[in-house]
Amino acid sequence: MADIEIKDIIKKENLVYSKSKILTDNEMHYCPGCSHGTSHKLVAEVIEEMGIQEKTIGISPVGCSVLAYNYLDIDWQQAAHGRAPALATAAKRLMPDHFVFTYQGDGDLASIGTAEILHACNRGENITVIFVNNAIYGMTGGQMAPTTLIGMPTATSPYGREAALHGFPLKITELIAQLPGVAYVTRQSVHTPAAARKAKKAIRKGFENQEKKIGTSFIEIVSTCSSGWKLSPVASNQWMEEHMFKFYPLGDLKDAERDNEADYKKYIE
Amino acid sequence: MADIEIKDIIKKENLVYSKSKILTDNEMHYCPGCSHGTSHKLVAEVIEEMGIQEKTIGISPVGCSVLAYNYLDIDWQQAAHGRAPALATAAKRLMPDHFVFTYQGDGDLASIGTAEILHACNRGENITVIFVNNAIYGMTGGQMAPTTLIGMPTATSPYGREAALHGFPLKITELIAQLPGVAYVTRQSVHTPAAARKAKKAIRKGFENQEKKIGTSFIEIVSTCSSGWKLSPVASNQWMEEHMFKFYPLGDLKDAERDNEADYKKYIE
Amino acid sequence: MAKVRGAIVVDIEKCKGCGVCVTACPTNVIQLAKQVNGKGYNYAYMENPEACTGCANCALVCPDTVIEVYRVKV
Amino acid sequence: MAKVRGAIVVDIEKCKGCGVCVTACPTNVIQLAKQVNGKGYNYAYMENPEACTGCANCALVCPDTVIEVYRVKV
Amino acid sequence: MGELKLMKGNEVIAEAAIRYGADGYFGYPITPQSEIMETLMAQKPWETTGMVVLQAESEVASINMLYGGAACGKRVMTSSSSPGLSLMLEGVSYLAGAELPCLLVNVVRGGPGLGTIQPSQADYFQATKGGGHGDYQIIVLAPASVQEMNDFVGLGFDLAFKYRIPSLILSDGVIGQMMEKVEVSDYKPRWTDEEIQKISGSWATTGKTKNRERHIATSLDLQAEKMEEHNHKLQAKYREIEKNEVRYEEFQTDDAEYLLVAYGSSARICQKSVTLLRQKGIKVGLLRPITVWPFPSQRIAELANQVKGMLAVEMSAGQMVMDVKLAVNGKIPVSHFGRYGGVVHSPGEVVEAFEKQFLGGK
Amino acid sequence: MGELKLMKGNEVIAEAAIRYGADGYFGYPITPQSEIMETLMAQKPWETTGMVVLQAESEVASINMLYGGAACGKRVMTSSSSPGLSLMLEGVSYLAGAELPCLLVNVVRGGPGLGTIQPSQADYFQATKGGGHGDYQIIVLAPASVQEMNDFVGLGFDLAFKYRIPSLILSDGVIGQMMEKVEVSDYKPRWTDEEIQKISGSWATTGKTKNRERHIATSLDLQAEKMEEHNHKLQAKYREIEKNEVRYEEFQTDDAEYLLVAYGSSARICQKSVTLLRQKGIKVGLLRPITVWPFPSQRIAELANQVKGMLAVEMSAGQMVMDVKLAVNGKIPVSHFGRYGGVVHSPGEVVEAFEKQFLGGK
Amino acid sequence: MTEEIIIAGFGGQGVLSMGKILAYSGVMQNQEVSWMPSYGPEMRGGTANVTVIISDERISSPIIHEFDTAIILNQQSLDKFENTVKPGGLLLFDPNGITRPPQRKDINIYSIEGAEEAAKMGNPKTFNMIVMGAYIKIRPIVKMENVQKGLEKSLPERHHKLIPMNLDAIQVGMDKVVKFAVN
Amino acid sequence: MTEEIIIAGFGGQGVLSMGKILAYSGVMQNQEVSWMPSYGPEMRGGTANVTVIISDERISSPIIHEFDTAIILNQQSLDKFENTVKPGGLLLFDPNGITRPPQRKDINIYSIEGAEEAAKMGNPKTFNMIVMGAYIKIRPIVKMENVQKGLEKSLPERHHKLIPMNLDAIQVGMDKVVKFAVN
Ligand SMILES: Cc1ncc(C[n+]2csc(CCOP(=O)(O)OP(=O)(O)O)c2C)c(N)n1
Ligand SMILES: Cc1ncc(C[n+]2csc(CCOP(=O)(O)OP(=O)(O)O)c2C)c(N)n1
Ligand code: SF4
Ligand code: SF4
Ligand code: SF4
Ligand code: SF4
Ligand code: SF4
Ligand code: SF4
Ligand SMILES: [Mg+2]
Ligand SMILES: [Mg+2]
Repeated sequence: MADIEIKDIIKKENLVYSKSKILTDNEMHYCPGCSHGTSHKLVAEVIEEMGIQEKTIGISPVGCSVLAYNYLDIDWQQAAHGRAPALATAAKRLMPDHFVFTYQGDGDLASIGTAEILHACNRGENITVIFVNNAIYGMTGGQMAPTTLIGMPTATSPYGREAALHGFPLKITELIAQLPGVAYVTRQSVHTPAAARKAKKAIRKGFENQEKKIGTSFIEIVSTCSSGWKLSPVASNQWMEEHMFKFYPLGDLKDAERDNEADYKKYIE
Repeated sequence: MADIEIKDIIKKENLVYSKSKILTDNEMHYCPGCSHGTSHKLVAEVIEEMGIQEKTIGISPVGCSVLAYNYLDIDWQQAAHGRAPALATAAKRLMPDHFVFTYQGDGDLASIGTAEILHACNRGENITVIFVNNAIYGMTGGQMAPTTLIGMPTATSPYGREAALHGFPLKITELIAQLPGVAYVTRQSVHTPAAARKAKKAIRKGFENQEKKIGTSFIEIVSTCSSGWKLSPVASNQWMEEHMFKFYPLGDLKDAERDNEADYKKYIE
Repeated sequence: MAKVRGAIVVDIEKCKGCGVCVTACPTNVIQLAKQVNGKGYNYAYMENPEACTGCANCALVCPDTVIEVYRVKV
Repeated sequence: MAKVRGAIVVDIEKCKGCGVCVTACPTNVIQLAKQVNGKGYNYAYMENPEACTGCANCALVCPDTVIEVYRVKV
Repeated sequence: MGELKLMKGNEVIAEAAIRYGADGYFGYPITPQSEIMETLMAQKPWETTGMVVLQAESEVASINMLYGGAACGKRVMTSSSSPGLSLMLEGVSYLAGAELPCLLVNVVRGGPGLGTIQPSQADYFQATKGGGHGDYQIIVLAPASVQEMNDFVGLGFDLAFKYRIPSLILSDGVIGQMMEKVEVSDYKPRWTDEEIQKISGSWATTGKTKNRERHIATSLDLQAEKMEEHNHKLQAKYREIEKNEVRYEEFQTDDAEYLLVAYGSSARICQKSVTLLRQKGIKVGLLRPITVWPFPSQRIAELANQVKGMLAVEMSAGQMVMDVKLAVNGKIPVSHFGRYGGVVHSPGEVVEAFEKQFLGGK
Repeated sequence: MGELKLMKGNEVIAEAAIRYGADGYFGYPITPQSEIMETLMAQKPWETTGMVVLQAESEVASINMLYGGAACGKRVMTSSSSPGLSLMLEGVSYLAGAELPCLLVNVVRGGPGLGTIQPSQADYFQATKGGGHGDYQIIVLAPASVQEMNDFVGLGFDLAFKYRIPSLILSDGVIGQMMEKVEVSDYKPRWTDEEIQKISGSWATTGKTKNRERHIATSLDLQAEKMEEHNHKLQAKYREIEKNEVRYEEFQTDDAEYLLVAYGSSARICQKSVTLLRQKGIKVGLLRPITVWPFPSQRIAELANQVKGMLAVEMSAGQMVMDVKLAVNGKIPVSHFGRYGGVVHSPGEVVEAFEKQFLGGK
Repeated sequence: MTEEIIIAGFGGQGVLSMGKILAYSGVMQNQEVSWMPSYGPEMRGGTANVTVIISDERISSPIIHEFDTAIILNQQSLDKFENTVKPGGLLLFDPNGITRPPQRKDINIYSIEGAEEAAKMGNPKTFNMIVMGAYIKIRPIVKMENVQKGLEKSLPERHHKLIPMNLDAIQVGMDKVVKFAVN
Repeated sequence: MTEEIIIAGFGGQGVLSMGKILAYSGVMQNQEVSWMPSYGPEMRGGTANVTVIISDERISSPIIHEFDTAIILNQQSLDKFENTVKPGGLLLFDPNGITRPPQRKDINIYSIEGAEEAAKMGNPKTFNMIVMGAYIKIRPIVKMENVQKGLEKSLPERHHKLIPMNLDAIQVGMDKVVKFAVN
């Protein structure tokens, strides 16, 4: 080993990674290890790198990320539970040269907000949707979400989700991918460095698509909720890999540009 | 030609077709030629033939068929706009040995009621859904529905539906077909005798599925709305054949029983 | 070979003159009347009664179910 | 061949002791302290500082972004 | 005599529903009342009494599930907190219009908007002045203890079926979250269709049998005159309820020269304030409306002849105070005090406010 | 001077919005007001003024689109009728809580529930007593003519931006569906971001520039004390509006010995009733609240010193009458008359009701 | 002067637009007007009616239950509105499809074969203008020049070429209206 | 007798269940009790506190701002609640993690090394019972037999086997609590 001392490494000029300027100094209220923190960071880095802070409007949901506006130094709108896509629709149509994104949990997006996300996507609103799917209602104390896996115990399915009683887990992303208004649909995670890097690229693509005006970009981030799952953060990541990824496989579901799908053509004829 | 006089044919004992006893004597308020009338009749005939009048609960929507309860002699619940599947969910779960069906228009089911239909189907409620898709809001005077075709003029898309302005037509039935809770999805029409016979079979199958408790049955009836379309009833049928069927092709989309799809298996493992 | 003959009875006052039955009849039995009923509709009637086979096509598609069908083997 | 050496600075008072960085570090640099910070969390620190390559993996996945990474070529 | 337990207000709602023989619960999580559904799910009543419990996709779905279940003549309920109740109002108006009995629970939190999740009483207008559209009323019970959270489940259902009307338990974060001793009722069997019919008549959509006309649960009539007739029928029912079902509690009113009027958790606090004021030699009493609709207007009007002034105390910017003023009709001064937006006033603050208002205090 | 046209109340709302320079309309069809969106879609303002017009998937989506648009500082509006408004109430509470300016239109129909599509005034409580949850108010303008349907679009937006508050035009099926002469305004350009800022300050989410803090449109504060502070701010604003923005019209009140109080289409009818009663020699006047919130309580209190009795006339089972009673505070008798559920009373019926009430008439 | 009119018939007979043209004509001669349609799902195929008030004074209630004039175009409307005409008022009807003709003797009753004349003109769409012509013949409350202006205002530009035909139809109505004798 | 107690610490320290067991013990000796938790998203990982009132009389307000006793388990809670103890009241705290110890001289202050003792017992979950033991040693407001009954009532059946261990922990708390001297 080269014999350099730590204090000589830790110098301004050697800094290779630090907090994005888009992240504020507020301490996040999230539980230890919560995927929301990492997801916020990636969005912040994309905004910083694209230099679009002055033109970006974030829409926060009702869910643990309701206070996202405390953490990213951009203009924010705090939406009613499930309705972020409606806010985003209006904001984007009224300010078409701005970047508008919603940041929503799975209860917010796939339960109470089903109609709003589906119709915004179906209209092909030129927005980016960040969908943080932790298969549970984190904020309210760990109740079942539409995305909760079969067998998974939650506060409202304490003996595990049973299809007959509670219905099936909903792959909303797969449904969204079929809408002609949607340009880009991908499923990512942020639990490892490699995953986080891929997720960041996806988020960037989602924002860049707004410039291209090719329709909605929808980025699911399969996430953990250690509090709701009642596991440690590290065990949560492991559980996610083993169970969540099987049901919610990572990867692109649709890339209209890449696939050169002029999808709407078949609709217009 | 055999020389029998008409008055000799028209005798009680020669009667081969008359109004189902499940249909009341109330005159329907529908416009001339409206598909709702024919669809009502088929449902009535199925109920009569299955002998389930005493065990059937109909849920009428808000839409032209809001008054369906005046026409079928069964117990009815009149739902708020879009919410029929929620009513049906409760009615069926509370009276599991009854037959519960919703009867909904496309505005009701595919616009304001998107979340309710999607989640009822996703829960696999043991109900039958009759979805009358006339690509328009009939009752309120012919406004655009989610199902309105591109280019189709309506009161709120007077220059024809444009995707950029109004979004794309929504194939909600295709989305529903993918939900594991759903047993049977078919798309029919009632504009010709042959079509009507097929549609009736489909409706019967939908009701019979309730006895088998295999999940939701969803029967779309591609329909006309001569008032909304501003065409004569006969011209409407023709326009439907030429334009609607291309976009909404008739036939079965899913038959879990036939396909022997134990669909939910892949969810539970 | 036994032939079938049919006939229909339209409840004229309830007919809305939509013409769907006219199109549905395979043997062109039905026409819409020049006259209107009390509601102002040109109601359906058998223009060619002899051609009716009692197939009930018309009755099945009639949205208002105002047609009764009779059939005999002759 | 030029080698890289790295180091991280954890904002101890803001660290929530989730341990995600520990798992993320390819060279096992990080551990959680036995002691807790003011919020009661066992914070992260460099247990094997020499092994750090400054790859920034830990910082990238830290949900609270409380790690800064420094790197030098030696 | 039921069992003695220490339970949260929310938990006891669930427990009482099962024991009372409710047929179904449909709800959506929201703080501070999620324990209601959680307790039900943990108890699995579907395996014992047969009660259906379902987590709906939203409050809009929940209330419309209630409509479907209530129309079948079943004893169905939901619970939520303020924003969730707002989403239910179209449905509540439908239920009222179609005269369907059911039980709603609002564990109120601070608003407006997303507000805060702390206790509040600012949904009084919504509950009593028909937040939804059209002229309608629902019965509103305001529990002031965990015991009443238990008792009002039964009372709410009973009144709902007696009058074919929705009942609402108007609670708040204090009563929902606190634990107290509570005597829970014994288990009662669920009603059969026949029993329901005996109690409330033949109207439910249980399937049209040969011997009766079809039943229709609807709030629609396209003919204005018929709709007006229906409205007259509803109004007559409301007058009847106002006559029969007013409930309130008095605390040291006999010799009172001033009156506090407060409901729910605010009334508990005021009880202490009364004690504190009486320690100072001021003769104050407390009237606690138990039903906030129908409101005890008549009793308040009577007391207006006895006391020199009234202070309405509620955790809101001033809602119930309007009903007090309407009852008093100018006879004596009526004031309002209350912290709000999620803040709960202390007994001492009430005392101060009282003194300032009526005794020219600091 | 604008152009003279013969238009439906609903149509003129659309026309006025375009001419006034509104930025966006988001709505969902419902009788009796669908002509508003239909007129907009036919006019294609996006090709001329750049105004956005969108048919939303529901009223819930509409109101939340308003939130998104209003937060951007744009002049956005929606319209609906009674059941649709009920669905919007969570959103309205959010808009009020986040202090976002916008314009709502309710063309009221008979309720409760699905009710009927005929005219009604039974959404008064919902509009003025915060149908949604929490303590909030919105400005409520009640037009009595097609001309006022035109004028109140501008006035509604102006007040909304002046106070950062939602405004509501509380109309009904009569005013919405009838045609009258109307002088429509001239075309005004839409506001730029800078103009909006000048009028209402820097708060809109238009993108965080270097020289300012980020803007956040939110109604949330998890700390109850801060939420209470926010509520105090809201209440102070409401008191301010009550001081400045009360609007009403008087008709033959100078020598009146009795007073009719009525708003909207009911007030038109009552004008005729006043004439009929005066023909009989009875000195009756009419007070028409133009703003029903803030309500002209003070003027009514003054008139209570002059007249012998008041009759509140509204197409409801009795809603506004409570505000009249609160204003009168027991000084003189206050009664209510109104047909409802979709029925519109005639001038003669009002006369009869008046005579019965105050002259011991038949 | 105040004239309170109800026009009632089937949907599709042009009831609402006749009312609108009348009202616009009133506007053109500087009068106050109101036009209040029946509305509801019955618009579709069922009956339709509209109340038009033309007056020199500000109009208070646009909804009234008694009329100076009833213009009646089918049996249902006749049944419903015959008794709402004020004594001494006017009832104008098209006898086509009428099986129970009007009975009142205290009002003035006229008839116009609108449907028949429209068929003769080769354009069923002129029907409502023929009826309107009949009406303003009997009650010349609006001047022809203002009717022409009313037509211009109420029809969209692209339909202005139809105005001469409409004016012809009005003339036909004026010529063909006849007094109806109740026996 | 009325005892008004606040128990405050980190989420996960067993604050709420300590309060519940105390309250249940009160129920077991026929007293009136109330248990009012702080609630909110801060439950998750943040601070938690609960107000317990045990009284011979009916309890009016369950929300109070001054306490007879404060049981304090972390620095934040100490900062927040030290001044809410009534003069002459009791403050009991665990010194683990406390950097700014209590200062008041007008109240009785005791300390219990709960975390340390729990670690010694080999079971961190006994922490809250040790602290409770310390409390009821100083303020014997509930009898041990009732505490045992309270434990039985508040723990689900399947956890009843843990009761002896909990009783042991209470004993440890009773033994180890010491008076804290403000200097
Ligand atoms: C109308 C309404 N219903 C319910 C709630 C309560 N609520 C707050 S957050 C939430 C669920 C959040 O879950 P999710 O969207 O998955 O976000 P997470 O917390 O898991 O990130 C619910 C139901 C609310 N605030 N408003
Ligand atoms: C909450 C609410 N929003 C809107 C309406 C108005 N409305 C009545 S029917 C209808 C649409 C009906 O269209 P569809 O469901 O397609 O039925 P159709 O009439 O075409 O059969 C609407 C929007 C309403 N009654 N309630
Ligand atoms: S509850 Fe779950 S989602 Fe919410 S902050 Fe904690 S870990 Fe994250
Ligand atoms: S409007 Fe359309 S859907 Fe409604 S009755 Fe007429 S034809 Fe049928
Ligand atoms: S289908 Fe029926 S309603 Fe239509 S014309 Fe024929 S008989 Fe008449
Ligand atoms: S029964 Fe058959 S043949 Fe006879 S009229 Fe009807 S369709 Fe024609
Ligand atoms: S920078 Fe890389 S090597 Fe260094 S501690 Fe972080 S993850 Fe480990
Ligand atoms: S990932 Fe961040 S918060 Fe978690 S232990 Fe490491 S430094 Fe601390
Ligand atoms: Mg979640
Ligand atoms: Mg439709």
